[in-house]
Amino acid sequence: MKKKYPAIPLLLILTGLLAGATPVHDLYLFGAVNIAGRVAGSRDVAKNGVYGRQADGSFAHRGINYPAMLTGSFDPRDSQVFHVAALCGVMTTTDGGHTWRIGTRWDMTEPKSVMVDPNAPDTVYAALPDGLGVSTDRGHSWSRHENGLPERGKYTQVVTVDRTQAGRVFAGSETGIYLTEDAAHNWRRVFPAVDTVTDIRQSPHDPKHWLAVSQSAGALVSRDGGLTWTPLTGIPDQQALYNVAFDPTRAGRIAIASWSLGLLTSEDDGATWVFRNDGLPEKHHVWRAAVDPDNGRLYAAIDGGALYGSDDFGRTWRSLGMEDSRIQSLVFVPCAQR
Amino acid sequence: MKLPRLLLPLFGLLAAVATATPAYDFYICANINRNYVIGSKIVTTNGIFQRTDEGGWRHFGYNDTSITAVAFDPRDRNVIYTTALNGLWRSLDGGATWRICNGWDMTEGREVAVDPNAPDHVYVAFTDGIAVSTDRAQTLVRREHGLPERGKFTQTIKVDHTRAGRVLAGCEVGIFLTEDGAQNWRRVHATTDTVNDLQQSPHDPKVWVAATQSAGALISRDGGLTWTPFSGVPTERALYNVTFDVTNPDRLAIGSWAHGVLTTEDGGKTWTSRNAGLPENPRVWRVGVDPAGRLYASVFQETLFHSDDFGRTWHPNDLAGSLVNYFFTLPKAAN
Amino acid sequence: MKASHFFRSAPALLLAVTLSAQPSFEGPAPVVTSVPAEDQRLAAYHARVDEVLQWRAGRVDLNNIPGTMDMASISILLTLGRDIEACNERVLQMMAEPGTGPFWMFPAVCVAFTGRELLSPEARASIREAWRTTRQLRGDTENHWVMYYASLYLMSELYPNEPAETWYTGRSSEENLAEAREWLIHWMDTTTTVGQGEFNTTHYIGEYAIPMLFMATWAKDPAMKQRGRMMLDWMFAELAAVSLNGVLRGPNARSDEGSVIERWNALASYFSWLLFGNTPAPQHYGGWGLYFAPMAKNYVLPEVIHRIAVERDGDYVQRDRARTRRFWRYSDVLSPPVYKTNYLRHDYAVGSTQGIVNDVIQAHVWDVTWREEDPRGKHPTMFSLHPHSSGRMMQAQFATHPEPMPVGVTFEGKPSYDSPDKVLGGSPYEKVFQDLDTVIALYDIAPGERFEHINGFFSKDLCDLTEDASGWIFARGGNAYLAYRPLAPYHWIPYLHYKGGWAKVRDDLGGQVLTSPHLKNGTIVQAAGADEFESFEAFKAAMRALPLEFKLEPVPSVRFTTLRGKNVAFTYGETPVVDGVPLDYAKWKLFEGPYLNAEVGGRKLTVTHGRLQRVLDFNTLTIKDSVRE
Amino acid sequence: MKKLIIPFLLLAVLVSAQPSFTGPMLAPPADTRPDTLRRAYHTRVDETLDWYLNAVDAAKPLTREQALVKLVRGQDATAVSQRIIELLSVPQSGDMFWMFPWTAMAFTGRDQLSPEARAAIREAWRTYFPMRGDTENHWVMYYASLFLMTELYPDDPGETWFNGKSSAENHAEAKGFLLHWMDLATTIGQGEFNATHYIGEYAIPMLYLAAWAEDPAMRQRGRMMLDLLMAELADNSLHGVLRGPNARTDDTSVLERWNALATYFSWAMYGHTPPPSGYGGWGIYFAVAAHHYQPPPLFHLIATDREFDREQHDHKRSRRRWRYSDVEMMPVYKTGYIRRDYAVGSYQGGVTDPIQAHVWDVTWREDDPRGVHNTMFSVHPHASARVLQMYFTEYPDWMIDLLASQGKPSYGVADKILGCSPYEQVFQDLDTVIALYAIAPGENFQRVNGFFSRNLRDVTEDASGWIFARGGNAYLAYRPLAPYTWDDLLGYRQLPRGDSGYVWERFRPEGPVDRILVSPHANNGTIVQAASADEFESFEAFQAAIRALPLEFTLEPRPTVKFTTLRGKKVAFTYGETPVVNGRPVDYARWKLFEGPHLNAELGSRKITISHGRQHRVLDFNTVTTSDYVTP
Repeated sequence: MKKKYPAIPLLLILTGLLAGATPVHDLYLFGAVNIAGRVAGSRDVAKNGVYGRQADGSFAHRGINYPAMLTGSFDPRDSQVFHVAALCGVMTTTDGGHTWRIGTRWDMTEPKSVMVDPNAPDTVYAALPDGLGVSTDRGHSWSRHENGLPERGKYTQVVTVDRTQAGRVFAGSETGIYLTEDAAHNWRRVFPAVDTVTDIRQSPHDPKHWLAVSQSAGALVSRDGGLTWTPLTGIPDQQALYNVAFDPTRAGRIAIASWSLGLLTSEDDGATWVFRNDGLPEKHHVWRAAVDPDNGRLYAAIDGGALYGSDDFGRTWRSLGMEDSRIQSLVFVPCAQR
Repeated sequence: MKLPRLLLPLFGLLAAVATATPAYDFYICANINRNYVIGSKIVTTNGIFQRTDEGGWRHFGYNDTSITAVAFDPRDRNVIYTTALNGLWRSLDGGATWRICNGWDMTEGREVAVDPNAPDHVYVAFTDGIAVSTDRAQTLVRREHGLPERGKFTQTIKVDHTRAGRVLAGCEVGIFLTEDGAQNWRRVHATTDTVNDLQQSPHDPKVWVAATQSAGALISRDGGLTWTPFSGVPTERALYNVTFDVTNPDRLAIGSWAHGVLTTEDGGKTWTSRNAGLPENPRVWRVGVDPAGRLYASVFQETLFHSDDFGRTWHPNDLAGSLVNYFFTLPKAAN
Repeated sequence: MKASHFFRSAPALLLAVTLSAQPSFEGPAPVVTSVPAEDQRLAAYHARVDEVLQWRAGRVDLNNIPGTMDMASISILLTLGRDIEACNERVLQMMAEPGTGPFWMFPAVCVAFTGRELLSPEARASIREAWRTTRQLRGDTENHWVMYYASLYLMSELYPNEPAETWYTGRSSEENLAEAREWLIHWMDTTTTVGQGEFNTTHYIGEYAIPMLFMATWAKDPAMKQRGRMMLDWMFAELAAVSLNGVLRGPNARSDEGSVIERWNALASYFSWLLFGNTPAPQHYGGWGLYFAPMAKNYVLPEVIHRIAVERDGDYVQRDRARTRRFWRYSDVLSPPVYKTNYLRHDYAVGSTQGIVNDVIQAHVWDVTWREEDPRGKHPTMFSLHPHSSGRMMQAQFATHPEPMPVGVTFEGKPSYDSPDKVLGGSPYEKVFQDLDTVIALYDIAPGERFEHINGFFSKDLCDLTEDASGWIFARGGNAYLAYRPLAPYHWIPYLHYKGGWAKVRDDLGGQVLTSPHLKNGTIVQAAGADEFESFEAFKAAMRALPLEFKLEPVPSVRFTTLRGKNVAFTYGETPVVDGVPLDYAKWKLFEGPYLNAEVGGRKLTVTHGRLQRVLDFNTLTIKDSVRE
Repeated sequence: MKKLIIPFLLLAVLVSAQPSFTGPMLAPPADTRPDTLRRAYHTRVDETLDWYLNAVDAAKPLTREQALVKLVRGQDATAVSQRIIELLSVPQSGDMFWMFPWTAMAFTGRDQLSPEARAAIREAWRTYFPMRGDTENHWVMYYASLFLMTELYPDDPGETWFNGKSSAENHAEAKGFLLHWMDLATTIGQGEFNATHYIGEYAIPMLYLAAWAEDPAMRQRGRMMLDLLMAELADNSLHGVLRGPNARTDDTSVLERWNALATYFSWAMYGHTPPPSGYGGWGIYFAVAAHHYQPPPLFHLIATDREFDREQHDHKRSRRRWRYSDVEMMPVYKTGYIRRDYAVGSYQGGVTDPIQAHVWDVTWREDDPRGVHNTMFSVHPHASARVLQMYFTEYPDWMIDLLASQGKPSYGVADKILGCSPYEQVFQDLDTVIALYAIAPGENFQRVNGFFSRNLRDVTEDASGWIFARGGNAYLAYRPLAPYTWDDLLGYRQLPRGDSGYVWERFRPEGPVDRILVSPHANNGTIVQAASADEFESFEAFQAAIRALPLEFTLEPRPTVKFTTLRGKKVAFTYGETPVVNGRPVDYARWKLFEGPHLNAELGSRKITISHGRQHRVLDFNTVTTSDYVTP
């Protein structure tokens, strides 16, 4: 069921809609419930993998029960087609998650993130613990493109495609941030680090504005499309920062998730930061943060806890369900694409 | 059966024949298990028999259907050699226990002879040559220098009892002589088929006779150097063996499957067929004369016959169903 | 004591004991076209072994121990670990009057080893004592010696360090062990350099396989254990390569009156059934087969050999070298070479030697044998021979006088030796040449020979037998078309069948013998597959059209263009010429064919099937299994 | 982080015939002829099968294992078919531990099961999506099962398989990995070497390939790898008991050395030690196909012949490292010295596997090893998120908590005795071990734990600084290089919580308690010297000899030792430097893949020679060839 849609910049759709109106985006969660102690081989009692947001705001599992899905990236042309980074490799579905095909083979494993190039949607990038994989046939087959990455130190946690230019991709890895501008035929390091760069996001407001968080170098900002990076002051850098999210509905609002620190927000485009853990569980191990492009709602996924939502950007929280879960990622997909 | 040791030259003792208790021990090697074939069950006792004073036959040693010949150490009757299917066996205790003297590289011993003048020396005829021992068959070594590579099937071997190391052998292609304890052999008479038997006359050591498969019977008067056929003996069918009569130099007998028993009483000038009284289609396997001049004939698939009138009349013996491969005479052991 | 015999009618201990499971030899003929998956292949083999064990154990009646327990059943009960007391009792009885000779020795070894932990000390002592008191005849034939020396080797290893007086040989354990080991290695050396003496024997395969299985299982010395295992592979590889649907056919160094005609009815079929599962087991598992069963599970037939037996991709020629029994007399060479040719197709097989007397008793020189779905009771073969009976030839290979053996052997399991209408045996006056499925046999019988004629066997199972005006005799056998050309006038006599070597009576089961009373003679046989021709008539027409010239004087000589288009010129006493090129026997390999290859003198056999290969290298005592990726 | 521990399925079932694991101690059979060994082996296999069959309760539905065993025995195919359909009618789980049992069911039942049952099994491979896991043994189970199932169903399209790939694609990928894995094992060595439990996760898949693979090359490779695993087990076990070093073991079997799945294989193969209770849980999955394998008598001799002392040096590799390492896999230089009464084993220290590794020990022979903690060693209790991140693709901070919940309670506790450390370097020469520690400041934990078994006798802290003790027929001398105190070693008790999560609590076991020597000093060291009691007049004589051994050591700036061993070797070993023996530095570069009296192979050769006396088996993976030969 192939639909052809022009690549419309995401931002444009968003601003037209306010919270409360029928949502412009679908929300997919990737993760697992009843995760405590789950190991290979133990009995599964719950459904794990992909959850979709229902009309009533609850989340329903869909498709197969696979407890080790980390994140998904949707084909802009057809949201039934998406690629998931999972323990067994990159899995691709063409029917919204009911049936799957693992595109990678035995020589690639444990991709940590995956992203479709919105400007070349047949091309998909995957961050691997030993490098970087690329598929140019919608995830059917994969090959390594690591020219320019170091032989050792190319553990890659995140891969993010610049939505303004096909083939321009950032990789957050053990030894820093790497950039390619030729669809991964060549990489060069744009920011050195000694520990893993855990997330890289492009501002929905200004394509030149990028943020990154890391395990031991705190948070970083780039204003020149990722060519240069400077640390964001006001954010501690001893604990690992897990991910960073822009608020698509309001420029300047940013959230950062950390297992140790909990949730941090900034409402002045990163100049100052404040902890927003009140209202979250006492151990506030925030595994993932996200902001709803339809209404600016701030999400915080608590590890082994529930998914919490805040409509005042973190000042007050309430549980949105998914108790005893570990949500690896929240992915918003424009409804139009369905 | 432990026999006392007796050190006497074998033939020197040819005293006048005592009609009452014979002055000799008389042995035969016999297979009584008719149609025995490897794998079938042996139901009879076979091997070496000694004639008892009452005229019966007393078996001693192993039950072996395949014994072809026997010889004793002239110095000690307890030292016995037999050739058989497995090769050469030796007993040092009168037949109670035995030892196989050859390995796997020799088989099917045909005849064994002990050198009376060098009684540690034992000569053995094999299907593929001749072996000699100089240590009472503790070890056996092939000594075939002078024998042909092919054609050295040796059916009979006899030591000249007048001189140590002088031995005659009957092979596929003739009669061979050695005078140096088998270091070297030379052919003294050519044949195209096997020489089946050689005998040295107990009366005149110079006289030897031979029975052959296709050259009739031969006689040598010069200690085996030259041989001439007995004219009166047929040549076209196999003669199995020939024997002297130790009591009468002029009497000899020949055994033959086709011709039965042939005897001469004039030193071989004339031969008469002596089959009357034997089963028709005579199939005589072996003839022998015991020291009392009694003539024996073993008939295939029948039994052992004896004649006290040198073959004119025959009497079946009590070794029923026997097939005798060998007759052997030894002076009486002084017990 | 002269000739050996092997296939006696199965031990007469078989009582009508009701049997639950129907033994394979009564069941339907197996139809096997491929080797099952490895796990099922091994499971099926073990199931067949268990069937033999249970069948024989089922026949033991504890109320009639002497009547129903022989050494085979004792070994089997010991292997199954049951009725141990009965075994002890019977062993003591049997050892009270021990037999002699190799056919007693290896059964006794089988009991000694299967019972080495279960039999009572008294029973074990009684076995050991029999090896002191009873002189063991070594025999005069190669298979006797294999049984004799393997048995002596194993008993000497089981009872090491025992003095000379405790052994019938009068030699110590060490001396016996050394002698046995030396000869076994000598025999293996000879076999792996110039070929087996008793090659492709329909019955005596058991007398080689059983001792080798015992060595492979019980020899303590790893080298001798390995040698036993390698010789088993060597023999079964050859059985696999030259059997037609599990049935061993000619040429056979030794066969017998029964199985030279009823080709399936042989101990070789027991091994085909047990190892390959592609033919019915012979009655009562061939009798001697019972001694292979107790330790059979310690031998795993290599998959490559199994596939050779069952999965043939297309027709193939296998050329091998073997050797004759050794000649004591009347031969310039101790053991002249035998040049074997085998051509195997789906529907029939043709095999021959060059027409040498490889064994004066029970040899079978050449035949065409066709496939039968159920070979039991079938006589699926055709050949001719010169019925030769000669005291001189007996003397060539036996230490005997000229007269006794020709008659004597007829009481020793070779009833037809001296019969004019015999169909078993070789002759010095027969020369044979085979090219694929054409055989030319020429005869130049010396005047005065016992029988001055040749016999041609025509089976009861032939159909549409027609004596054609052209001189050819056409017939159909199974799915094969056969053409037999007698080169001299002939007449027919009925064929009277011996069920086996020990059969006392001959049965008229049908079939006939073409007998041609002419000293100079010849036979040409051409076979073809029925699917190659439109009809039988078409085959006949093709045969009539084949150029053929022959004459019998001064010596038989043939010029013939075979059905396969080969121009063959063959004159008695001369080297055959094919398409102008004389046959070069000197270049004949020890094994040469798609499955088995070995150089003369190489001591190394390479067994290949598809991607599988096993190499047996006796130089380094190495078994090498490899799979091509 | 999907770390694996095999949940021990201790099946509490009633038993009729007395199983060997409750029976008397076993001695190796005197008669080692092939028929005896073969019959004994198959009897043990049948015992395992019968134990499950005897436990079948007509009132209860068949367990999966019981159903499988019935198929092996060709019993009740109809009932089994029905039960299989029931078992598969509910959502499945177990990942790769689900895959090989159902592969066994598919093959064992291929001629017995009803079409519906076979279809149900086939359908489960479409609907159930097992994880491939993140560890070498997972992948071997996953891909061996996938290889076999795609041979059984060779032409099915992608949509009929859980992972969307066609039979052909899955088969090619499975073959690709299996060849790659075998290549690694036969060039630079096994990753999870001498694993006390995970040996089953390699041996079972290899047995299934050997029994059921249609491709003859893969069938032969399966047999060859199984040969290698069983030969190495024979070579490394002390009367059937596998001891250190172990790439992976667990808190129980690092002390009670007999109590491990590896012991099932020693029992099944060689019959000279009792099997673990319940046949180790997974033993049954080996037994169901074990009749298709036969360990060569050569291996039996290696396992049971303890006539002479022997030294074995092997090359292994660490788990692959994702981060924080210049090499993908650290080479592991393994030393083993096995004598009749005890065995000493070690590797050079450092991190082979961040979880459940065990670096070195002296283990002594016990007449009946059951329940005996017959070992002695020391360890730096190390828990580090960074080291975990080296091997796992996880965030740093939360893993330590998680490990406890995944059946590895002792990871994050100071009194742990399981595990390895980047701050431990070990040198072994025959039965002398020197372990030196230089624990970086801030690392958890700043101490060294020495394990002193409750089964030691005559433990005496000698004035000389040595601690002497007797273990079985072995004399032991332990020299702590820094001050220490004693603690009791507390046990772990699993509290029932949730279906797949483990929660533990510490408890003090009754009766004599194991102790740990706690030396709270960052620069530290341990010297252990073992000897057999038969070598000395008395224990005192041993002690005197040890005291007399020249020993100099300093801990600053880095621990360094000069020691003349009981065997007269002059050893100089400084933390961070290559050990020197009798003046010659150890040349790790010349360390072979296998080197010793029984196992030999060159690095990178893919060719291993297994020998005992004149018998040899060569496994040549270059040509997929097995050669058996005998030297004169």
